[in-house]
Amino acid sequence: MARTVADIADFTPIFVRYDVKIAPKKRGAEDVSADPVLQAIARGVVDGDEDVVSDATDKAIAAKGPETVIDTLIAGMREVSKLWDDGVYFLPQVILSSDALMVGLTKAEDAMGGKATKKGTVVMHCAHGDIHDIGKNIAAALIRANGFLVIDLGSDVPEDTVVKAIKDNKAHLVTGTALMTTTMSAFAKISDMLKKEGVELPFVCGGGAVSEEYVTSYDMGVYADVAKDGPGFAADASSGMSWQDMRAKWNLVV
Amino acid sequence: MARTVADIADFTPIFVRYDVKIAPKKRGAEDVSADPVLQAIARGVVDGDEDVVSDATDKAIAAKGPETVIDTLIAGMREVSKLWDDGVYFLPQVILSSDALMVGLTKAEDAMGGKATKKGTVVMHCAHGDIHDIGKNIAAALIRANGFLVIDLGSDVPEDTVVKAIKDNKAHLVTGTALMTTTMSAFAKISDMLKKEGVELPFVCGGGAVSEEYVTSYDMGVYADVAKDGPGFAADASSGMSWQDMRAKWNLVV
Amino acid sequence: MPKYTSMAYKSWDDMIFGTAPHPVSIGIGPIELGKKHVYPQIVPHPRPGSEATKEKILREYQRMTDDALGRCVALGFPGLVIEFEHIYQMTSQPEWAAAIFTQAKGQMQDYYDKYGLKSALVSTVADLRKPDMVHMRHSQELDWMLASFESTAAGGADVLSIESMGGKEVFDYAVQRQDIKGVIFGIGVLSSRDMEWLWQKIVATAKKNNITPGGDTDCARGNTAMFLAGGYTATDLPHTFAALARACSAARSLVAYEQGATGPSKDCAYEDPIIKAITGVPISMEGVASACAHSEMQSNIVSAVVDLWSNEAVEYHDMFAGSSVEVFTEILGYNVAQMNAAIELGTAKELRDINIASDKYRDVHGFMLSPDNAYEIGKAIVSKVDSYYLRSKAAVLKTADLIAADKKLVLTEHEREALDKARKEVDQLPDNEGDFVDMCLSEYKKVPGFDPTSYGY
Amino acid sequence: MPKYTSMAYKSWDDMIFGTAPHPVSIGIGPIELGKKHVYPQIVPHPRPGSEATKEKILREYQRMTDDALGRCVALGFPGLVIEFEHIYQMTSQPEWAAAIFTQAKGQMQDYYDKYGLKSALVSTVADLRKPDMVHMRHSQELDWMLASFESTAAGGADVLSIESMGGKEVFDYAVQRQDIKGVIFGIGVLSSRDMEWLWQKIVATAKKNNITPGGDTDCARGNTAMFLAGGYTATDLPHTFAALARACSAARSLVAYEQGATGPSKDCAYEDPIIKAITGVPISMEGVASACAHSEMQSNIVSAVVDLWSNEAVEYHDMFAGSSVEVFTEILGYNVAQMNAAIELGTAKELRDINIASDKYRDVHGFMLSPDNAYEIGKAIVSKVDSYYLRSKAAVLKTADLIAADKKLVLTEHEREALDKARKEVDQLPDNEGDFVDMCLSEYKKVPGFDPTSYGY
Ligand code: B12
Ligand code: B12
Repeated sequence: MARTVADIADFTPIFVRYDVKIAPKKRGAEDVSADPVLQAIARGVVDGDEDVVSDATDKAIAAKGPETVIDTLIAGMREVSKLWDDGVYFLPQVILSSDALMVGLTKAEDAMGGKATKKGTVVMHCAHGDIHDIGKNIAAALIRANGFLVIDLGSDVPEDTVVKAIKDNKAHLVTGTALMTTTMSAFAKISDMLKKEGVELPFVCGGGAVSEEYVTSYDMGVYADVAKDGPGFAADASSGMSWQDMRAKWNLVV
Repeated sequence: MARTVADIADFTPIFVRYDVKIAPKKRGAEDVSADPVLQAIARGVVDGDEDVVSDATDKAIAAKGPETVIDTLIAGMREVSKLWDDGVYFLPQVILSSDALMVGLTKAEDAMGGKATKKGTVVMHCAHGDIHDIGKNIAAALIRANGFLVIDLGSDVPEDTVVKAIKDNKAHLVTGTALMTTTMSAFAKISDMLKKEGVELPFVCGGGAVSEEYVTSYDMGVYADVAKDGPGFAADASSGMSWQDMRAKWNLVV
Repeated sequence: MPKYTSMAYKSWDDMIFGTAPHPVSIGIGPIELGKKHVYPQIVPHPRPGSEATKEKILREYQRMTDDALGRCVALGFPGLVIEFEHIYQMTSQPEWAAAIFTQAKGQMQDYYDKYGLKSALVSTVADLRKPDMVHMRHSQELDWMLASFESTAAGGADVLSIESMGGKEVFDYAVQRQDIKGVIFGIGVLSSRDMEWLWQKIVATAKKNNITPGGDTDCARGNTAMFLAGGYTATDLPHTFAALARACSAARSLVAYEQGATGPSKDCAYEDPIIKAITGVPISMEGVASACAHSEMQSNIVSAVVDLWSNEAVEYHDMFAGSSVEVFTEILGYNVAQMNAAIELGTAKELRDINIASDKYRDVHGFMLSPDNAYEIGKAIVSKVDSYYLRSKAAVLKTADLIAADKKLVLTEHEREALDKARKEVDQLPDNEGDFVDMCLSEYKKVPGFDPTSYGY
Repeated sequence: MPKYTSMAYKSWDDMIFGTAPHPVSIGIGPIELGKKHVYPQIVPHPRPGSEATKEKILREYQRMTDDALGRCVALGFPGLVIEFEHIYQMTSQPEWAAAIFTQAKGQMQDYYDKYGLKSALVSTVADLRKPDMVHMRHSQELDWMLASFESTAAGGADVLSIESMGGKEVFDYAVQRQDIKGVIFGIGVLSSRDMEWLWQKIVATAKKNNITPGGDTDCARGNTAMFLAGGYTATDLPHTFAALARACSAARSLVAYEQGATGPSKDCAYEDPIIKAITGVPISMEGVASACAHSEMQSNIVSAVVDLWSNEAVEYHDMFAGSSVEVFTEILGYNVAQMNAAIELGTAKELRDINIASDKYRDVHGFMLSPDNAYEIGKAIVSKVDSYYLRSKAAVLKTADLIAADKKLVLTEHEREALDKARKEVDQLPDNEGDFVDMCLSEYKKVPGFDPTSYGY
């Protein structure tokens, strides 16, 4: 009589659990400060605990000033990124950390009497006709958590809205996300409109339907594979790197 | 106990024999002439019988003159095409008919003291680096059998050889066949070279790897799906139709 | 409408591909689903640029349809279901959609007349109501959708389906934070309520046009979680968490059938084995042949109880063998030929069990969709009939228990922690829907764009 | 070298996928073929334009390789064989080929080190000797080929294979005219003689580099006939005629193993079930997952006795789910997971018989490759050991008899006429090779470019 799945003792001829093989040892983050209050801020970020960050930030702003608080928040976030890179953290831990970070950041900025200088300005959107926005949202959270100003235009955004937002905000970088073959043509249109208006900046495009081949077929386009790379793109663009150089760095053009 | 394929009485839930459903009734060709010798030529072509065609042609050239023979040969071939269109004949019958036709044609042309006027001149080749030539050979046989002069350059043909042959022969049409993604780029090169030399003619391209999208991406390119269409392309080009009009007629460009 | 209170089968072992307790006939031939036969379902998508004009898009659909039907005849496939998932430009322009459907139906009729090829056409209207942007019950987008259901039904569609969007705003927020409470609220409560409201309209349109109300999928939520979970090397979301989200999907997608849908279900509803166990409707599923559309960890096991076998979606383009539509029609056709051969041989259960063994322990998603487990989850759902919330919660708890209890299912430390954490959070949730909803309405106020009146609150 | 005189199996029913009497170990891990396991074999092809420079082509192959290996790890596939079928630019530039193989082998080693993924690499040199254009035994093209075998063997290939070209000029002429005599001469005699000569060199190169001489395929002839025959609606060549050509292919492809090849065979050699019945070597086959490369009428049945399951070839491009290479690696991986699950469950024969039932009577090509018939054809071949001609003729006659005798196999009038005509012509052929060859050398003088000295005459 034929056996059932319950009778199989060893599944390795059918599949191999590589995830178990490569699972990292759980570990915590490094301390970022010897000061207990600052370390509490960093730990709150690492743990994604808004309450802890909120309390510790209040105390530290008074004791150390808002600039130190901001540095500490960023240092905490750096530890989070390391844990993610090593597979100890998954994305939700990173998002929760970035939520917590934003709580602290808002307070510190208020204490400074306005927005702190951001590392650069990024306009983000999903293509006209496209409502797939989760990839964009993740990228936005990560870029924001790395100290950039994000202008999120949302999804199903008309081309001229994007162009206007770029000009109005003097953006260093614009990003587009599309998950449908029939919406991504909006990117080429935006690129043309920008050219006509004499605006030139890197236009990082990603999303399931979008291919490197397509994105590199119009001017300014730089293809993004994963949301994780968002902060890297923002940093390059803000530092003044041209779209041509960014394309050469990030894309493997054939 | 599980049954075996031998126990299955009715396969229609697994597959349906549409070929049996649509199989045409066998039928012969229509007579093309009341004259028994001319009809023998036509019948020889229809049957793909070189000997019959040869004998009847000898007699008919003397009795009716070579032009009538040529007309009869072509009329016989027209019957062959009808049988193929209706699924009564398969390709080999058509090729054998065209072999037989060529025997008669050669004799008739010799009797006229040289090549009879052809309907037009077609240069054919397989792309540089590509040795897949069976599709081209079939198309060549069909085009030839329809009264066109075919200059077959063979396979793995360098680009400049093609361009030279077009100019030397004042071709009405050039065709290219490629079955590999890494050889079909030769077509775009040929198109460029022709443009540079100020030569413009329809460039019909086909073969497994070649897509309509690709062929219509360079000037002069007209995409060919099946060898059967070869004579139609040759007729259009010889009648002076532009490549733009041929593209509009034969291709469904998106 | 009453909710399901019992199972369609006495035992999971009675479930098998190609057979459903409540068969459905659709289209030309007709295609009979659930009567000892599995059919292929091809879903083609147009190329970029083809949406530019009505003429272009009609040509594109004409070609894709002809490719699919032609390949069936060339290879002897007995029948084919074609699904057009509307692109934005179709749902927002109902007369385009109508023209596309009328054209395809004409081609299908021609193939039937010439060869006897059976076929049917599914219209999946795009749900353009992005909940954080438009009101679910009053908006231009809703009007377009209803008009497109109507126009494609009149134009020749045989089945109406949708991937409805309710609860997506809350779900998206929650899934990114691994928050099981928000997932239950978004899928189990909000999406179910939206479906109850929307499906009455879809069923009415189908009835009026004398065609079939098909089904709905938790794609917008269940599949988002599943894609985020990804393969063994992904670190976007724990697989155990995605499996718990899928449990909610089953409680939620059931609503379509409670409102009068009869199947075939939507192909991308991976919760369908649970739905079939409860309702007995024929289900459409996608697996190995939908590798063109997305990667997944349960490509064989999902065929165990399928009635209609789909490729999810393939973009039209050229491959060595012809167009991608021809290629995937061919793959689907041979996949179902294998299943139908097994049915004719009397070894369907052997094939089913082989496919189960392939993936039951590869990943938790395949594990919970294994017919035995799917059946148990279904039982948990029908045991809590009085509340969308409670049946979702029951599904989640049962799924967590099944995962935790099976010794053959190996979990990494991170996966097990995610499971335990979610389980603990669910245990602490209120015992009745009212309390739960009050709690969530207050907590998820913070979600940008969340508007309770979209759901009748 | 002696010719095969007996069968590797006592009965066709002993033949099954995943198991071969003479297993072979290749590559990193290693991949063990024929030892109760079926592996997937992905064959990627570079995009147009990527052949422009060495740097570009290396990048293209790097990506394709990484995509394939990465998808295996993401989904848990135990191992993978990668085959690079040389493009023209590789065989004609042996140092490009070497660099491509070295790079891929490094990637495979990295995946093994990091994840434990097993893999092996096949080098299929392009046979650039187009017989009507170049001499088969002395030409620049031959020199390139031998240098490429050498350079890829040194560069990391684990298996050397080829699709050799002998007899193609005569075959092409004959197949277009439905001339069975020319087919037997082209495939059975000329191609066999060319293989005998060429394979001694390939085996020597493999031995020298301590790797595996794989196999050869009658692609250039058997598959040309099969593609011309096409599906039910094609009218280029009768299917029965293509099936008779395939019978010759088996007699011909056997020569590689007689000269020392050990398998894995070449995937596109549809004659391989007959080869396996005779030789017992592990075979590579392609079927449902090679729909990307060509259409066929026997996609399931060809898996019945397979050891390595291939997609034939897929051009690198983007699909919704990732690259085409990722997509087809995924499809192959799940296909073999189904087979391996059946092996582990002890229901492999049930799965085999299901796949046989799918296609045995769909078309004559599937019919003759059904293991029972393949076995009979193999017996006819080994019964005529003294002559390439006679064993080809015996294979053709046996195939014609099997087709004519099976009442379940329905033929159209045209198909039956083609069969009867060929059968009659074969019956009238000479009884010994010398007479046959004399007759053919004189008759096929007319074939443009046919040069008997290419074959040692
Ligand atoms: C979930 C989903 C949905 C959800 C969308 C949820 C949401 N809010 O995003 C819902 C259900 C709403 C949906 C709706 C539809 N969908 Co949908 N959907 C999907 C699905 C299954 C997964 C997409 C997903 O969330 N992936 C996970 C996220 C994280 O990936 P991502 O967005 O690509 O982002 C990653 C990268 O691209 C990158 N990235 C993205 N943007 C950016 C930006 C920057 C700056 C950077 C650095 C990186 C980056 O980072 C992320 C990874 O780290 C895909 C399947 C697939 N194969 O993609 C189909 C898919 C995209 N959908 C499809 C379709 C057809 C539809 C509908 C039209 C169906 C219908 N008829 O109803 C509607 C759309 C209606 C409309 N007007 O838009 C098709 C598209 C076909 C096509 N290409 O034309 C797909 C491919 C499914 C399929 N195979 O058929 N869908
Ligand atoms: C038979 C075959 C061969 C034969 C070639 C026989 C010959 N003399 O043509 C042989 C064995 C020699 C061969 C060799 C190779 N092949 Co090959 N071959 C095939 C196969 C299986 C069938 C091709 C065929 O004959 N089709 C039937 C004919 C009739 O079709 P066709 O030529 O396309 O013509 C039709 C139309 O296109 C049209 N047409 C064509 N030309 C014209 C012209 C005009 C004017 C008109 C009107 C119409 C027209 O009419 C015909 C229909 O009516 C294909 C598979 C496939 N999917 O295509 C692979 C294929 C083309 N080969 C392939 C490869 C890789 C090779 C090799 C490189 C393999 C190797 N490494 O050894 C070598 C080539 C070496 C080289 N330098 O070229 C790949 C190409 C991949 C790619 N695109 O890059 C393919 C696609 C197989 C695969 N899926 O991997 N091959």
